[in-house]
Amino acid sequence: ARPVATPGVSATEIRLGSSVPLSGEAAIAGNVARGIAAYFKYVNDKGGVFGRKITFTYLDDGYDPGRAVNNTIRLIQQEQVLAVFSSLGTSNNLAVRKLLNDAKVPQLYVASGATTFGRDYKKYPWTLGYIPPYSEEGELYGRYVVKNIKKPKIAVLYQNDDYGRDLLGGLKRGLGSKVKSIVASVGYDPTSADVQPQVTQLKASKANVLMVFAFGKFSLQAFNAVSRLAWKPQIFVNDVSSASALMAIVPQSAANGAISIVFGKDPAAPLWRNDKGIKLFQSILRKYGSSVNSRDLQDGYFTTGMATAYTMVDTLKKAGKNPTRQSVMNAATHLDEKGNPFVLPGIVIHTTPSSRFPLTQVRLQRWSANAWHPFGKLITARPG
Amino acid sequence: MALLALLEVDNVSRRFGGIVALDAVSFTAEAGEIVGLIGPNGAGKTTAFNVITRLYTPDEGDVRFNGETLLETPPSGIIQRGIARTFQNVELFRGMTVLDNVRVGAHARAGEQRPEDVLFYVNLHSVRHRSPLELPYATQKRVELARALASGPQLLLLDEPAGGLSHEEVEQLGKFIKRLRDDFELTILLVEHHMGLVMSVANRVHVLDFGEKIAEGTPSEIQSNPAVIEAYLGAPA
Amino acid sequence: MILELHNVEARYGPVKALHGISLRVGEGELVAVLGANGAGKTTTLRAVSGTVRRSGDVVFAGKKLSRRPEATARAGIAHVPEGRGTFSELSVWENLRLGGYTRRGNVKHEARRVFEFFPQLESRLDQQAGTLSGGEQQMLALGRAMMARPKLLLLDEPSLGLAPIVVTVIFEALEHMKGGDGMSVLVVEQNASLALAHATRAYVLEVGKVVVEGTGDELRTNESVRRSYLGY
Amino acid sequence: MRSRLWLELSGFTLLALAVAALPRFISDFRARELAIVGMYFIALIGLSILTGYSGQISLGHGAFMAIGGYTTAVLSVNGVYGHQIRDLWTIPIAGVIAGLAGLLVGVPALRLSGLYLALITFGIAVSFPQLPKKFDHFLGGTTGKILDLAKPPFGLATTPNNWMYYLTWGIALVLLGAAWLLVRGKTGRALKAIRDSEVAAASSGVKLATYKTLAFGISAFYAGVAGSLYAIANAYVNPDVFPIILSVYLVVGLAVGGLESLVGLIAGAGLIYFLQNHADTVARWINQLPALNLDPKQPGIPSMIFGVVLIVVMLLLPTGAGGVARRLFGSLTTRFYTRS
Amino acid sequence: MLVAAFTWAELAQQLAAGIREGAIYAGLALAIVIIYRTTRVINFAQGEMATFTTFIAWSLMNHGLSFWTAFPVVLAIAFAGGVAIERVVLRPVENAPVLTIVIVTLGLALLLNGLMSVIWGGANRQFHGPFSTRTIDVGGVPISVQDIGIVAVSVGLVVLLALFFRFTKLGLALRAAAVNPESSRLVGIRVGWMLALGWGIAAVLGAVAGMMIAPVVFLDPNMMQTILLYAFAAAVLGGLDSPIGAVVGGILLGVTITLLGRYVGFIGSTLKLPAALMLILVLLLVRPGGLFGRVAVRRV
Ligand SMILES: Nc1ncnc2c1ncn2[C@@H]1O[C@H](COP(=O)(O)OP(=O)(O)OP(=O)(O)O)[C@@H](O)[C@H]1O
Ligand SMILES: Nc1ncnc2c1ncn2[C@@H]1O[C@H](COP(=O)(O)OP(=O)(O)OP(=O)(O)O)[C@@H](O)[C@H]1O
Ligand SMILES: [Mg+2]
Ligand SMILES: [Mg+2]
Repeated sequence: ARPVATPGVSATEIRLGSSVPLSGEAAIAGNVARGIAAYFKYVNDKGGVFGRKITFTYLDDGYDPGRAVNNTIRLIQQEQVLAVFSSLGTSNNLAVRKLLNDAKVPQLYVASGATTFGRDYKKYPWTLGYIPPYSEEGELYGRYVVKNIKKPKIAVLYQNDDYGRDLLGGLKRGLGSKVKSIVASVGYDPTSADVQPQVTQLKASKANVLMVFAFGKFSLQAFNAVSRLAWKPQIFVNDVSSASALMAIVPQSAANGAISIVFGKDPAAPLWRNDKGIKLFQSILRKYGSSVNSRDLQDGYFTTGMATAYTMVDTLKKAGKNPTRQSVMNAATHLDEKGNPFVLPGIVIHTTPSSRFPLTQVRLQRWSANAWHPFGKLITARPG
Repeated sequence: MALLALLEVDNVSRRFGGIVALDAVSFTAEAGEIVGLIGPNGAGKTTAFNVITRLYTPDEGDVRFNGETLLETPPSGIIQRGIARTFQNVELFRGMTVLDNVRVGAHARAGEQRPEDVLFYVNLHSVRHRSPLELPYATQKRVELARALASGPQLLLLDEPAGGLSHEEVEQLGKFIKRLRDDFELTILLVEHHMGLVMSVANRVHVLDFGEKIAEGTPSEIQSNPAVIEAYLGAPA
Repeated sequence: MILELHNVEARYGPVKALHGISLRVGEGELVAVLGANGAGKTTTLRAVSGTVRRSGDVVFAGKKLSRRPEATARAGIAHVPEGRGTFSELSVWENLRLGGYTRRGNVKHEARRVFEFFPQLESRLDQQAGTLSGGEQQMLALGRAMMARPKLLLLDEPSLGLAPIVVTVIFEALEHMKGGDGMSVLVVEQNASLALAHATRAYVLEVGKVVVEGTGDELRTNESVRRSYLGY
Repeated sequence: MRSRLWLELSGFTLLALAVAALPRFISDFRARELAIVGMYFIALIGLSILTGYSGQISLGHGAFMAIGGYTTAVLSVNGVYGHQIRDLWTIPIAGVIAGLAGLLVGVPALRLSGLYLALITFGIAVSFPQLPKKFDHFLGGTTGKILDLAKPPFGLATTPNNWMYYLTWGIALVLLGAAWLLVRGKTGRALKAIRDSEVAAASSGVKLATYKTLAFGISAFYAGVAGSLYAIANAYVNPDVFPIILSVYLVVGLAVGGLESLVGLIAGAGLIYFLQNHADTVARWINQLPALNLDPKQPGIPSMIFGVVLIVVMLLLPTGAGGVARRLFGSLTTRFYTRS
Repeated sequence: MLVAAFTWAELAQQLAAGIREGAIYAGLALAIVIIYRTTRVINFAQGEMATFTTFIAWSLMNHGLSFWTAFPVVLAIAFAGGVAIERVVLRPVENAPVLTIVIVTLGLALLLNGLMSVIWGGANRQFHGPFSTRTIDVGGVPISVQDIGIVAVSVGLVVLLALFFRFTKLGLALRAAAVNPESSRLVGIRVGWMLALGWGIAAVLGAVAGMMIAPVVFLDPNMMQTILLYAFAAAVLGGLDSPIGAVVGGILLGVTITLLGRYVGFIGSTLKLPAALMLILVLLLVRPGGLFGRVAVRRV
């Protein structure tokens, strides 16, 4: 028996919760939570964490921050969760960061690459990100261009919000003194129907490098437009929009040679077809996933979910036999996880109290022959 | 003729595209008169009403009421000036009770008449909580009349009030209109195709044809006017 | 008999408007319906064309008549309703074309006949019907019904809003069509003297019931009819 | 109709009592949920005045809520000359500013009719979220503005959720009363007259421009108050907090509640909240049916459930909850002759 | 934002992009206009219906059918689907207030959207349209054959529709049923079927639009959501009941916002939507029925 009861922890159960979109335009990203749920069931089946089963409650917010706030309050007050875990979206997490920190509830492994979630821990000690921050990703591309492309003239297509601007800012930092080589940068608004006008404008700048810092269908349209305009720049495409399934359906004349970063295993990529991690992923999803179909087995959102869930289980184990919110937070800021089967081999998921970006190692990859081909060594995108 | 007419329609023209609905039409109505306005279909009678109540702006000419022009008054100000009307094709507020319809009539001139009293007067009190949609056509016309009376007007414009009434009912209506004029000290401008009614109540009649005024006179003069017979009445009834 | 009503009742929601009406119209006959304000005349016509909920038998040309208005129209009944029912957003010519909707082939011939009676319409073919004057719209409604060349014409106060000279024309036209085409007419009309002068037979309604019936002449000499509807 | 008046007054009193007593019987989080329902209710009252009474369809009321929400956020975060204003006092200001915006929209609306107006207001709902993105220095862009969590004032010993509940429903009852006084009197009649026949209304002396714009202004005021409360309850605003679909949901609430029924709107407000947040509950109900097994966690299923419920509700209550109530109790039946 | 300098070649290219974008809006706007013209309803499910039929086409082509074999099959399915939706879902509320009907279409949109996610998943799909993606060089400006095809189809459709409504009895009956169902029944028009037919035709138009658009914006359940907004705008701009207006309005809108977004720095991509709204509002204040629409005059 514990002296003081911790919310979300009982003799048999640990409660975690999340707010994700299951409806609306971003519904597909909700699969992250489904991947997590399947993984926790698998862990529970194997005995749970110190004998406790993980109960994972994820609620639909339709990608609306207002609803995310409401869900989060429901998770704390009604579902009595130990921690809020892997809620999705930058705004949705920003919206609840203050209230979670005020209530001293861990906001763990936020599913967003916004730099602030790892950087501003002094103000928000209960918050932690997960994936490499967008700004660092941009910086990597900048550094790569400086090193490998002679006389670069860079054009940037970016989503005109925090997300796109984070990437653009990082790129500028990575270019350092060569920042002048950006000859054109054009933002698009997510309410646009098609980004061809923006790409047209970028092409007119006579650039030889194109950064696609877009999201979902807009990056597809960007490749499409490049092909229609008969333009041949070296393309860099940011991680979030570079899933194999997407790259495979754009005009290959534009896609071939494109460069991106990678840290997770893409279940749709032939490279991992016989990988143990991916096989594990698929067997877990088949057995424990609810209403999954063959399509889902190829869906990277599920793998991302499982990767995060794997780290979460690690965290809970580290938090001790009688976890408290404080001990969970402590564990989360002292991670040193090797061998997460759902991320690239060799990646170490690492945090310290003053370095709160768990996943910062990535590789570069190039698209050709209908698949991504990683190249080079693991590189680190740790800020500062 | 009296020196000052209550209503003066002065040389008014109004065109719609190629159609000349009113062509330099002038006529007057004096206080206390019942004036008939008749003419073939499409002659411009309703248009004249619409010009007087400012729903249409005339292309030329002027309309004066109590000696002052009406053209500077917006449609919603007309009732303030003392002019109320009914509509040829019934324009009631379908989503409101009969009583509320009449109350709206008193909107701009509250206190002139009590809506309930008006409903008693026109014998509609028993249906005051019904929807006008459920009432027979002629009763609906009576609701319109009540709505117009609720503002306590000086001048009342009636557009075909006898529609849907049987012979006997038309006779009653004629008496009613005269009583109305006396009880409320009204001046009435009456558009009607029911000649029996016009002849029995009107002091004077103006005849329009194709937007032009073709005759004016007492009912009996008009009835025997060959131009009116030719254009409007047909073979003497 | 082209039309027979046996004990027809009709209701608006909970309100019963017809309490068992029986009437008939013979082939080539013009039958008039008289009655005070609210007696149920309009409802009787609606019951025939199916625009009000009815019960009881309606037999048309020997067959039970459908209760759906589009089917009655297709069976050969044209109804000029109270309030005219013109397509106010469409042009005059489109209104007339729609009148001939159930007819195959060219309707030019019918249109010419309509213009003969109502020359005013011909000069307004492109005008939006809703901007016509009240009487012109009434002419359009009649013209539209004529376009269908119906076997039975239901007229609800055809003279409403029409100049006296036009009213005479209409009844002449009805006389003409009835003779030439063998069309039958059931007409509700407040101008009783005119209606009875042309009617072969007539009915008088009071609160949803037939109270008097007879030939035109019989009714013209009926004391109470004279007092209420004829005024002499 | 004295009896009607008594009926309405006692109904109002009952409602007020119910509102006051309810928190004793429900969990703290339910109180928060009901508070949000109350916010939708306030916005719906406003929409009802505009659409139900004056007959102007607005598919853009979410934008007025957003104006209210942003007003509160700016006043309480940026403050005025650096003086932050307590959230409570921003509520009336938010209402007034939204109301002014409503008047502004009301003027061009005078020239638009029917579905054209509906689509233009829809355009406002679509366009509005772009403004905070454009003027991000002032309005926070997509990052949004983070407010302080609502706290009971004057050291009242109650939970934040209960406080939001009483605050919202207190305001809702006051505004309901005000709306009721408005629509049952001269103004309400004038608005309905305009809705039913503009020509006859004008000829009866009703100033169309004045009343129609006024309806827009009042209606936007209500939406602004609702938006302000919503911002306070969430302690956050950004463009996505007031999505396009919010405007559409409000119209849904109005249709479900019944165009002319102020109290029926509570049902509409409840439905909007319930459908957005309790798809899993509905799925559980649906799964009671044989041969059905919906997984509310599968992307797409919540939308399907929402869609189906909307359709079914509209098929069952084509004139809304208020319409049904009126058919059961009311004397005024407006039916067209080809119907029923 | 770093902006490239002005060149005539780019202007030409932007113009072409604008016209193509406008033609895309026009395709869906046409369907909206047809529903409005034949049922007096604004159909919020129009985008979802179009996407749904495009997914059907995608499935058929995935099973090995060529575009041109799948095309007529899809149109037939779309037509049947449109008719069925009207009969099953809208029929019961035929006489309800407009708002009720609009909400039913909204419910339908949500339902179809969810259904698509469940059946086909939320991921983007490649859709091979009928036109080559090759670009041809028009005076130094590369223009894709696909773009030319899209514009041609929009224009072709509107000509067909204009002829249909102007010269056929059925076209007239469709409009009549919408504006005055009671009187339509009295002249023998089967109003119920006319409404269903209207939905059928609109569904077919939506299907064509979907199959034209999908190759450009990639197929996913939300493909039409943004486009629907612009299509509404295009329809209002051109006049809600004018097919020609839909196409002219669409292209005008596409060109205007492309050029405004490109050359007016203050507007950029963020204020495109508000700018379009302002444009339309100003136009409506001058012409309350849109460019080609007619406002019904109601006189007393
Ligand atoms: N808004 C309008 N647009 C086009 N034409 C119009 C308009 N208003 C009236 N007209 C035309 O002006 C003429 C006069 O119409 P008005 O309604 O004044 O006739 P009226 O004398 O009242 O006829 P009726 O006895 O048939 O009611 C008609 O030919 C009508 O078509
Ligand atoms: N839409 C309706 N809803 C409810 N009741 C109605 C409706 N239409 C008519 N009634 C009622 O049915 C009865 C008969 O009306 P009907 O219209 O048939 O009379 P009518 O003889 O044609 O009268 P009028 O001479 O005024 O046209 C009346 O009591 C009327 O109140
Ligand atoms: Mg007239
Ligand atoms: Mg009648």
